[in-house]
Formats: sequence, C-alpha cells, structure tokens
Amino acid sequence: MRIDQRIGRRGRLVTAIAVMAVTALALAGCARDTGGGGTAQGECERVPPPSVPAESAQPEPEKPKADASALKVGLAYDIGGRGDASFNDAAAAGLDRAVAELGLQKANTREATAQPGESEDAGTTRLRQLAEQGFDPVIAVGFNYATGVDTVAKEFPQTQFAIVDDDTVDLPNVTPLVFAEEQGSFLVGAAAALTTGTCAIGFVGGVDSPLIQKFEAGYEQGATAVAPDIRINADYISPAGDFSGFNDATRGTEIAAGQYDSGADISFAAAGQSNQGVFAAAQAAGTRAIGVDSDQYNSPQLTDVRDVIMTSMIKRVDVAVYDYVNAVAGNTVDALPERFDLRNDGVGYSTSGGFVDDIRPQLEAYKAAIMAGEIQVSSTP
Amino acid sequence: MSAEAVELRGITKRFPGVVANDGVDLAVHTGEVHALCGENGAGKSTLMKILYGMQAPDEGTIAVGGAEMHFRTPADAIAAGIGMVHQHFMLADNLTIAENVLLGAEKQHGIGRAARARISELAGTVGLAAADGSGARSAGAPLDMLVEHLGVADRQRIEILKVLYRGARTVILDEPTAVLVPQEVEELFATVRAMRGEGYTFLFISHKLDEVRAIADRITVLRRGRTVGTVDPREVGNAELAEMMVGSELPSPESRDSSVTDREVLRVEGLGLPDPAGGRDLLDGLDLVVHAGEVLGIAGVEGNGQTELVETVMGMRRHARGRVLLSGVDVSGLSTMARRERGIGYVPEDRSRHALLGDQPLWANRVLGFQSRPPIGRHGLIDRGAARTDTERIVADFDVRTPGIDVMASALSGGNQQKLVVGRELSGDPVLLIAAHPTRGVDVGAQAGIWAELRRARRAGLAVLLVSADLDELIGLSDRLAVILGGRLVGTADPATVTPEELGTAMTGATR
Amino acid sequence: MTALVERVRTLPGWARSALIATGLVLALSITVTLTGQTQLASSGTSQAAVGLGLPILFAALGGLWSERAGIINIGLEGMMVLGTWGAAWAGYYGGPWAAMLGGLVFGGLGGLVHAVATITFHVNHIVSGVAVTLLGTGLTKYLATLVFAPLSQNPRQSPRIDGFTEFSVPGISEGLAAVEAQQRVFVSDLAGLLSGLVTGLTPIVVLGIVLVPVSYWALWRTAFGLRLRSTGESPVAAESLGVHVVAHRYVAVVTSGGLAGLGGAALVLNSAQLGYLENQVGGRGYIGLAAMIFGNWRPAGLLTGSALFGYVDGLQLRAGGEAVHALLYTATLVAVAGAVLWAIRRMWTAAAVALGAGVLVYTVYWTIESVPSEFASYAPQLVTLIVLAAASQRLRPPAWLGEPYRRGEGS
Amino acid sequence: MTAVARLRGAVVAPLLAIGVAGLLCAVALLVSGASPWTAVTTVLSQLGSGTVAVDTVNSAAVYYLAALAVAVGFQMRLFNIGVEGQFRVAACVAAIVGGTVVLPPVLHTLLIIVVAVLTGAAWIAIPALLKAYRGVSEVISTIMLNAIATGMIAFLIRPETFGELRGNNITTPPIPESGWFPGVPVGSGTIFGMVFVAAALGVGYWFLLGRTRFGFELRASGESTTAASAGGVNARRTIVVALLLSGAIAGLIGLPELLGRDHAYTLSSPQGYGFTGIAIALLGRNHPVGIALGALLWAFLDKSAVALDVVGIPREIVLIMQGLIVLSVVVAYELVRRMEQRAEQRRVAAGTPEPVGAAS
Repeated sequence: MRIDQRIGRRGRLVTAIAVMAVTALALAGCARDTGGGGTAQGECERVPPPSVPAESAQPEPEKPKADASALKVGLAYDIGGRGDASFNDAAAAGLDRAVAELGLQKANTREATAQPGESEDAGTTRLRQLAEQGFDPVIAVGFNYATGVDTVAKEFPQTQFAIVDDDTVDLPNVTPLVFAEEQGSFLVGAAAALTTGTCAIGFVGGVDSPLIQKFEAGYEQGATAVAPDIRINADYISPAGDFSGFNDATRGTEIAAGQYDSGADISFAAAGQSNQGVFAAAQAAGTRAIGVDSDQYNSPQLTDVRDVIMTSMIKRVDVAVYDYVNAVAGNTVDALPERFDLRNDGVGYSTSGGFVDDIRPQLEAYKAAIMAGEIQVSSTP
Repeated sequence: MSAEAVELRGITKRFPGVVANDGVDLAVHTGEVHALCGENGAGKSTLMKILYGMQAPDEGTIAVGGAEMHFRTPADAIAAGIGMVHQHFMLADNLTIAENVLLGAEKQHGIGRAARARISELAGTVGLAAADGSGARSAGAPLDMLVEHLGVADRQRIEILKVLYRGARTVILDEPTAVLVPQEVEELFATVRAMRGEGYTFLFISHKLDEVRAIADRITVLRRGRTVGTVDPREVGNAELAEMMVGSELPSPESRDSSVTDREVLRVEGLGLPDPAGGRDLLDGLDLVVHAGEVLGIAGVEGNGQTELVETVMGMRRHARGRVLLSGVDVSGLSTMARRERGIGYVPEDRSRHALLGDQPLWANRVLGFQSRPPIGRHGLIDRGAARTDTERIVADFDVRTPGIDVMASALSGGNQQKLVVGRELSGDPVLLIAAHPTRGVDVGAQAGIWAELRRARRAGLAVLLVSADLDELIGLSDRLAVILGGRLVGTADPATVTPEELGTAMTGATR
Repeated sequence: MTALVERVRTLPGWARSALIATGLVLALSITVTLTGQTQLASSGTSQAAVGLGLPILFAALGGLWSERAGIINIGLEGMMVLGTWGAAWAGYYGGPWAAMLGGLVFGGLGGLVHAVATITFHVNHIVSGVAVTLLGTGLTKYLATLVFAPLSQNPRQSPRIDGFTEFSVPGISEGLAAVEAQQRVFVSDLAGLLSGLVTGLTPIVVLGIVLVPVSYWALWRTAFGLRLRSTGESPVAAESLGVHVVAHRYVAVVTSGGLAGLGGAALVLNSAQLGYLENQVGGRGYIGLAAMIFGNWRPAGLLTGSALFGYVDGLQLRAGGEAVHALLYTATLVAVAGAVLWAIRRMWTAAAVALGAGVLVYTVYWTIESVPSEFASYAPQLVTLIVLAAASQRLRPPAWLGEPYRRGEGS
Repeated sequence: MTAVARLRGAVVAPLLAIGVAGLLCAVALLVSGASPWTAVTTVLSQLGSGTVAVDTVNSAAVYYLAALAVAVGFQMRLFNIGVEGQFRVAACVAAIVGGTVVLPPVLHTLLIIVVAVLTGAAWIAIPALLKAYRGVSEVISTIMLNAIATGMIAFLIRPETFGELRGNNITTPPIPESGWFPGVPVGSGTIFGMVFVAAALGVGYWFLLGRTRFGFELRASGESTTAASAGGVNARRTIVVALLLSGAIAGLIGLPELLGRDHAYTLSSPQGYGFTGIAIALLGRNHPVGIALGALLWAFLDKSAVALDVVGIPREIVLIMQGLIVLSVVVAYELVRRMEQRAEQRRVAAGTPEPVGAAS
C-alpha cells in the first residue's frame, strides 16, 4: 500500500544517509577518560591494630546451668519462622539447646510464626495465646512484637517475657535481648579491609532500616580503622518499610555484581534470604562475600557457594535465648547482660573455611580493644 | 423437479416466552434469488440463524441438495455450501481485508500466496476492486488494508467475498440494503444478478417490498413465526404482499394539517466537528432551524454525520465548532445535562446502548436523564417515590407491556423498551425532542404508537428533530426535510411533494 | 532537513525503530561522557537488565496471548507464583529442564482456572484475575509448607535446585567486551549494551528471547493465530465464520498462564538463588502486564517494555541514585530532541510540551545531587507510569478486550 | 416478589460458595494428613478466647473501609487496585501531622482524619486524572503508584525527614492523647472508636448510591457509559469524583489502628489491607451489608488462623480458603444472575398479554 510504495528508493536513501551519519559519528567517537569506575585501586595503606592488655578484655565467664525441666517456653517468631536460616532459626537453635542441655521438655515448648504484613493485634494475640496457655517465659523474636509485648506483659504481670532486638518496652517482667551488631560488624569490616586486594569493599543491606544500618555502621568503622582510605560501597536492596529486600536474591545479585564491577572484591551481605544472591554474584565474579547472623559457611542451603563466604558476622540470638531460658530457670534474669556483645559472646565472627586464619591475630586485637572499651563502635552510619 | 438448493421443513424454535419460528417451511431452488419477507420480528433472522447453524431448531429438518443435514455450528453450514452475510457486518476492524476473509477458512488455501491469489480472483466477482476505484492497484496492496478504513458498501462486498471464499453456492443476504444508498443498492443487485448467472443461489431477506420485487425470482412471506406463503413477484402486487406480511395495510404515516409556528426553538449555526482520528471533518458548517410545532426530518445515508449531529446538539461531543441556540439562548458551552434541563428530550438511535440501563428496573431507567431536576432530583438527592409514580404513569399512558416497574429493562421487548424511552423523554415538558430512528427494530404495533405520540407532542407545540433511515417515516412525520451528506446539509425538501427516489438521489449527492 | 524528517516518517517500522534506538544510545552515550556514569551503558547493566527483565518478559508474553484473545489477565501474578512452586518442585527432582516444564504446567493450571471463570462462567476478567492471584498465592504457600518444609526445614524456601550452566556466544561476547573496554564514545556504549544479549546466557534466557518472534509468528503468521486474535477483536464475527471461540480462548488463556509460569521458572532458575522463595515474585506479574500495555499489545513492543524495566531496575540496583540522576540528563536530551523534531514538523503543541518536560526534568537534575534511594528503587515504576501517560492515546488494545462474550449471542 | 427473589439470590450464592470452598479446603487438609474437624473446632473456639472477638470486629472495620473504598470504584467498573498505596501514604502523612501539631482533643482527631482523607484522595488524583484525560488504565497506574507509595513512605519516615528512631524501628512522632480516637472497652479488649465511623460510612455509602444523584450517575456509568452520557452524566467528572472518593475512603483505612492503638506509623505498620479490600468487595458484591458480612468473615478467618499454628495445622489453609471463597463466590453470583435473568424474561413474557416476535 501507500507506505510500501513510498519507501522505494527514496526511503532507502534516507535510511542509508541516517545510518552513515550515525556510523561516522560513532567512528569519530574518541576514547574518554572515565576515572574510577571499573579500575582497581590496588593495595591500601593499613594501620596496625591497637594492642590492649589481655586482662581488661576478658570475656565474661560461662554461667552455671540451671534446671529448666519445669519451664513451659513459648516462642513467637518473626516473619520467616524456624528454618529461615537467619535470626528466627538462631532463636530456634537456642531453644533446642535449652532442650538438650537444660532439661527443658520438648513438649513444654510451643512455637508460632508471624505472617508478612499482619496487623499488630495478630502478634498481640499470638503472645496472649501463649501466655494464656501457661507458657512462661514467652520469648518474642523481632522488634515487631514490641507493642504486643508491652500490651500482653501488662495483662500477665506474673509471666516472664523476653523480646529479641528491642529495648523499648520498659516493664519489670520484660527482658530485652538486644545485640551489639555493630561490634561484630566492625570485626568483619576489619577482616574485609585486611583482605581486600583492591582497597574497595561493599555492603549489601536487605532493607534500609535502622537495624541493618547498625551492621553497615560497624562494618564501615571496622574497615576504615584498618585502612583509612578504603572505598566502601554501601547499598540496600529495598528502602525502609519494603521488606521484599530480604526475599529478593535476584536483586541482591545485581547489587553485589555492581559493587564487584566497580572494583570491590569483598561484600558484606546483611540481607536475609537475599544473601544467597550476593554469594552467587561473588562466585560469578570470583570474589568473596561475608555472611550474616549465623555461620553461613555451614548452612546446608549454601553448600554450593560456601567457598566465597570468607567469614560471617555472627549474631548469637541462640545464645541470648539459651541464656535467657537458663536465667529464668535459675531465677537470675537480672544478671543477664544489658546487651549481648563481644564480651559475652553475643556477637562475633566465624572462622569456618579457614579464610581468615592468617588475619586472626589482628582481628582478635581489635576484638580485645572493643571489649576493653578502647574502641567505641557507633551504631549509626 | 431437481433437488432444492435448500429445503426447510417444519422448523420450530422457541425462546423463553416467545415462539420465534412455528413450523416454518421454505424451499429454495438452485440458481434463483429467493426473497424472505416479513416485518421486523416475524422470525426471519431466527430462521436464517438456524439454517446457518448458529442456533439449533427445536423441531424440523434442514435439507441441502436433497440430503438431510444437522448443523451444530456455522462450520457445518459452510461445509454444506451455505454462506451468510449478516445484517450487522461480522468484520473485525483491526484486522486486514485478507485476514477477515481468511479467518475460519484457512484450510482452503492456507494463509499465504495461494490464498491471496484466490481472494484477488474472487474480489472481481463481488465487484470489490471496481467499487473503490482501485482496480488497477496491485493485488497485494488493498488486501493488507485494515477493514476500519473501508466504507459500508465495500464492507458488504467483503462479507460476500468471505462467503464465496468458503465455497458457498447458496448465499444468505440478511437485509443487505438497509445500510446502502439507492445507487449502492443498484450496484449490489447487479452483482447478485451476475452471480446468479454463474449459478449461485441467493436467499434474500428484506422487508422492503420494492427491492424484493426488483431482485427476487420468488418470495416467501413470514408472519409471526409462520410461513404465510410463497409467491411469484410478477403475479402479485405490492398491496397483496404487504397484506401477507402484516395481515392488513402497512401503517403508513399520513399527512395532516400543519401545526408549525414561527417561534424558533432550535437554531444551529455553523456546526462543525473534527474527526478525533484525524480524518475529514465529521460535521462541517451545518446550519438548521426547528420551530415549535415543527418536525424537521434529517434524511441521509447512514454514516453521513447524523449521529454526530444529534450528539453534538446534545452536547455529547467535544471540540465542536459553531453555535447551538435553544429558544434563542446559546447553549453551546453547556453540558448534556444542562441542555436536557433546558428542555431537550432525546431518543437515541441505539436504545440498548444509549437510552437504557439493561440491568436496572424500569423505574431506575425513568431516572436516567432526569436525575437533576424535579420531580425526581432534588438538591442532589433522588426521589424514588416520584420516580416510581411517574414510571407507572408512562407504563399506563404509553402502553408499555410489562408485569411491573421492578422488572429489568432488558427483559422487555424492543418495542416496549422504546415506548418507555419515548415516554420518558416526553415527560418534564420538553421544548425540543431529538429522535434518532425512533421506531428502528420495534414491532408494528409499537411503531404506530410511537408515531402517534410524536404527532401528539408536535401538536402540543414541541419542536422535533427527527433522524431516520426509514424514508416512509421521514416523509410521513416531517414538516420539512433536510438532506445530510458528508457532514453537510446539502438540500431541503418538502415531504408533501418529494418522492423517495428524489430523496435518494439527493442523499447520494448524485445531483450535485 | 524538513524533507528529511518527512521522509523518515515514511520509513518502514524496523528502520524507524532502529533510528530511534540509535538516537537513544546516542543520548545515553552523551550522558555517559558528560556525567561519567559508565554504568549507564555497561555490559554489567545490560546483563542485569536481561536477568531482571526476563521474568517480566515471560509475564508480558503471557499477557499478550491472553489479551489478544480478549481476556484481560491480571492473574498473571498468581500464575507466576504457582509457576515458581511448580518449577522448584519439578526442578528439585528433575533438574533445570524439568523446572521449566513444572513452571509451565503449574502456571498453565492457574491459567485454566482463569479460563474457566472468565470464558465458561463469564466472570468479570479483573475480578477473576484478582481471585486467581489470591488463590494462587495461598495454594503456593500451603504447598510449600507441605512439600518443601520437610526437605529444606523451611516452609518458605525450597531446597536448592540445579540450574543451567551459563554460556556466552563465542567470539561475539569477547569482541564486544574488548570494544567496551576501549571506552570510546558511542561504540563502547553500544557494545556494552549489546553484550548483555550474548554473555552469561542460559537456555531459559534464550527461550524467552526466542519466544518473542515465535509469538509473533504464531499469532500473526498462522491460521491458528489469526483465529485466536479474531476472538479478541470480534468474537461474534469469528463465531459466524466457524471459529470455535471458546476453544481458542481456552488455549490462549492456558498458554498465557503457562508463559507466566515460565516467568516463575525464570525466577527459580536465576543463578542468584536457584529455588523457590516465598514472595519472590513480588509484583512482577503486574509489571509484565504493564510492559505489555506499554508495548501496545505487540511482541516487539512488550520486549521493549520489559527491557526498559529491566534496564532501569538493573541500573538503579547496580549504580544507585547517582545513575538514576544521570538518567534524568538523558531524559532531558531525549525531550529536547523530540521538541526539535516536532518543531520541524510544525507540531507546535507537542514540541512545546516536550520542551517544557525537558526543562522540568533538567531543573530537577540541576537541583538535586542524587535521586534519594527511596525513589530510585521505584524508578522503573515511575518511568512506566510516565511513558504510559505520554503514550496512552496511541495504544490500540484488542477491540473486544474485557467484554463478556456468550456463544450465539451475536446480533 | 422480585425483592425477595433477589435477596434469596444474594444469600444463596455466597453460602453455596463458602460451602464449596470449605469442602475443597477439607479435602486439601485431608490430603495433607490434618483433620478438618480439628481445624474447624480450633477456629470456632477462638471466638470466645481472649480478645479474638474484639480483634475480629476491629479488623473487620478496617477491612470494611478498604472494601468500601474499592466498592465505590467498582460501582463504575473502575478498579482501584491502588487502595493499598493510598491508605499507607495517608496513614503515614496523617500520623506525621498528628504527631507534630498541638491541638485540643476533638479538633486534633478531626484534623488527623481530614488529613488522611485528603492525602488518600491526593494520591489517587494522579491515576484519576490520567484515566479521565489520557485514558490510562487505572489498573496499571494504581499498581505502579502502590510501589511508588512504598518509596514515598520510606522517604517521609526517614529520621532525616519526619521519622524518629525507636529501638530498631523507625516511627513517626507519636500522636499525643489529644489526637486519639477513644474506643469502647469490651472484656479485655477495646473496640476502636473508628469502628463506628466505619459503620456510619457504610450507611453513608448506601445512601450515596441509592438515594443521591451522584450515586445514581455512578451506577449508571458503571452499567453503561454510553447510556449514562446520553443521560447527561459527565463521564470524566464522574470518573474523577468516584476515584477521589475511593481514595478518600482509602485514606481512612489506616486510622482505626493508628488512632485507636498504635498512635504512630512505623516500619512494621501493617500492609496488604488494600488487596484484602478488593477481595471483600467482591465477596460482598459491593453491597454495604454484604461487604460488612464479608469483612467479618474475613477478619474472623484471619484472627482465628493464628491459633491453627498452635494445633499443628498449616495456617496457609486459611489463605486457600479465602482465595477459594472469592473465586467460587464470583462464579456463584454470575450463575445466580443468569438464572434470575432468564426467570425474569420468562415472567415478563408470561405477564405480557401478547407475545412479541423473536429477538432479531
């Protein structure tokens, strides 16, 4: 029809002219100076670690085991629940350890899990049901339970409650189980700075929330403490309030790949299930990554990629839960630490795989300095 | 006698509450043009749907070429050599000519080169290439044109082409002339005659007696779902045929003494409407005046701007140029509702799409268009009681046959729906009624009733702008006629003296 | 110049598309040169675009099949979710090819539910789509709890499954990488953008790209496709011609579900994670639908839509707010170029609007240093919204889309 | 007569559908080895325990508002998928304003409500205008805006903008007591005051649709845009007003919890009510009473599902149940509608003295 006819010779001529013009332009394209991107910075200047007298950095002694056989323990998980290979799973491990070591009866434990996007009264109801059925103590995992614990703890003043990751509830029967994530992150940041060959490292956060920012803050301080000139690339998968970032490995991969492409050779992944994506990106790029919460090198889900997991920032929710059950059983709740940190083994770094064996002395030195209070780690970036 | 091309015996088809066909017999000889006549609602379309496999008969048999057939789908009918051209074209606008023709018949010649060659070949038979003056055009080009760019006559040819492409020897034409201007009708008849010469058989459905007599070899008349008889057009007169169809004289619009005043109710000045699709203007420099007590009839071939004219006067079209004055007041800038409030009643051409809410009860339909003014609308609220009372009044006064005012509008027959619409639009003392095809698709009784109501309103001083494709209706009702062509008014006529033939010539622009 | 522009208008579709694409790459190239944001046209970004755009592409293709037959499919999301479960389940036992099949079948089952509701029971298409998504999501969670929890100790995740081995097109891939590394204006950028199509491929990526021409061929070049499309344009006409409307629509909607399921499989087979993860679909079904509308119900168009979405998403993930900020600069260039072209054609209103938009975008670019990450994260959605707002009136959906159709109802 | 028949249809269809859905769920439970009987008794026993009954009512009010917001659009065949985004942005902005200003009690609460309503309407204004003037499908634009709403909230709630850190959470400044909406204590729980606002809104919705000009025009446009426009309905204005109204109601969704319990918008504030609203509007057939029943059923299933975990039954069965109910309800409505239509046509034909010809 009309168009077909008109294309004819003239149309082709126009096409040819256009293509030639573009080609000419392209061939004329001169090389450009692009600075930073894609180029390695090379080795960085490193500062030696502080030395701290050993006695001021003593870890707290192990608590005696109490008999928990009479306890009925209720555990309310955050979204994800047992098996999430993250902090819920760690809480479950703490409970399992209490069953194994403290004589707690498996039948006397009860677990329930939150749903994504649920209203607060669902959490409240969950806690109330556990309290009503005589579970004491009731442990709530995750700061989302703060209001629920506040409400239910008032309704059941005789029941002991604990809440992980939150210290805003100020009631006599509520024990906050909070962590110094920044301290552990400091150590893995130091490890990254000690190991990097490009003097550039990355951080992949799942959701841009205050909790994850603690990880970023400690990591950056640790890295800059070792190498003041180090370049740190911190990105989050999703902004605050959009929890998809903990569940989107695909996008985690792209963020990490972007960091590796721009020169980083180690990334610290604090992104829940999305961590798998970061590890996959590291594997593809031949670089390394740092895990979070548990010793991810040993996670059965991650066997295929564990060779890139240099270390993990361990947050011992299991220790906190175990210690708490132990304290309730032994009636020593008041003696629990205000915060689980390096001193009481609440946070730390893992050594599985042996990737950090050669820098362990430096890391231990930083650890000692933090425990001694010589280095103060801030919890905000 | 050789086997009939098609023979239907004792066909009966019942719908809920209606017997559409009641023991219909029909025999069509091979190679003839057989007309099927009957008023709207006589059961013609149902019978053809049964013959074409779109509906299954409750009783009766179908024989093609002497062999009994059971059609479950149109595909069965097509396989038996029967094709149908529907009154409403079955074309997909967004597909090309070739695609429309090939659809459903891909097995014949595939969808490639061979198929296109065959289409080009048949295009000549149906007069397609000649009709749009593109006979010399290369075979490939027009076949890739989207159907939406084609005119009515060409679309009809494509419909016939579709049927032929499928190897049909018997072609059903369902009211093929309804949308054509007289010249186009002539061209169509020429094509039909030529094809009859090639051995095709036609079943021609119409209720226009003149046309039927001009083309048909034999005529079968249906009335109220029954066969009245089959006659030879050369042997019976129009009056006899009409009587066969309606059982009595046709309700013809008679002339009466004039009630025209010199008070202007509607004045339209320089009305123009651009085509949103970017084509030629749909309306251009249109001027007209309607006085109180006067019916101005707009004659024209469908698609020449009648719909646009009506909708622009109603304020339903945007970007219109020119002025619309109602009783001397410029209403051009007003909304449809404001115009209605100033006394325009509106009977749209497509009542199920534009006038009624099918899933709403009758009384709620009474509200539509009157929701803003007393007695129904008050201060933004709806007075249900008033709406119900007034609906009862319309049902009684306008003879709307319904068991009550709580039934859904869609449950009524077309005629009763239209009576409700006319009754509604005549309520609230309008000064101007715009009626587009007010009796289209209604039964004879309702038609007479609606005509009577229009005349009564006119006597009471109402100005009426009447658009109709039915020339008898136009001539019978109008005090003055204006002819619309291509979005312009191209002439006027006095209905007392004009003949349908003269009007037809003006409508096609042949005299200009 | 005017004459040239006039002639360009009469070019065939492919040539015009090529010119437009060239223009866009040029605009990107200028931006890269002036802002130093190399990620705008890097091979990494283009690979990310392919990875992120693939599930959307499958969903969009699914939307195409269904909507071309006149059935709105907003249930794509639910069908994708079903597909992720099916793919992970089949993939766990049978490897990646089985995973693809599993995604196809489970997505197809979701499509079947939608088909039964909309075609047989005449339920409003959007209503049914919402219901299918609800049901698909619920069923998937239930099945995951039931089947995956014993295997992975986690009801929200399947065990890791085997993925495909990645491959690159030999020769071309390395060649493009070499050109890109030279960092020459335009040439390197073009090489970077193209390399995503030849590097790090898996069979499912190839399948997704191949399905675009295949869908075009099937829908526009076969008798079956003609029939299928006719049911979306005018089912009454189609039925009158002996087309079995119901059957064709069933095929279309089930195929649509199957394609969406393949989108789910593409997520499951992503090397990032290789398995089912609760909520991993995260609205990609809806985005696919938007990409299809964006693409004017055409295969090439929806490919563009998916690619754009993947590109913007990949860019913001890899390079963050600064890169999105630089993209504003590109948008300014494009708007100004559009204004100039329209001005030459004497389409003053369009030119003025384009110029105004350009000025506005440039003002934003000039005022802020970087797009806050909160907004950069949703740049793809924002871009889609803006493009739809600008182009909506040129879109041509199938004529009968969303309208109920009952057999024998015609006239 | 017809009214009774219609009521019967409206009741029979959903009951039938719920029955079918329950049956299918029972099968699913049996297949998975759990006892449907235990599930039913566990769920039902929840009604009397703790604050489940109160929570159900509170939650139902939230769902009711969400469904009303959706239903206003549905009346005109407009699908406001964006209720989710509108309610979240509105709740966030209202919380920020409520936590920032100082006003006497009643006034403060009113201000918060007004801000929420306006914000909800403002957030939908974009798709509304795009729909009316550019013809952009509201389905797509509202879905896109849902995502953008998340970004907007994240931006607003940043400690650098309006948020403040509380433990590991970020919240908006807490609303002082003067801005709260007092509730009615029942047993150990409290029925939100906003529950009564929701109920009043339901009455208002009923009145608006059935008794006002706008309601009539809305429904007329929904049934037939062409007939409505011939009847003097301004389609664009109706689209814009209907969507703005939908967005305004959506703005209220977050308030029962915000003003009655949480008093601040936080990172963990609930999501997904918008989508639930769509399901419930479908379930209740856009009828104010139907929606109320649907909301109660949905809320009850949600609240009592918490207990299923405790007896070892996968609570996801409730999600299946909800999905199945919606799907079977819409199918059942359609079937009943068709049967009614046929019955009515027969009745009209029987009641009309003279049968008129075929449908041609």
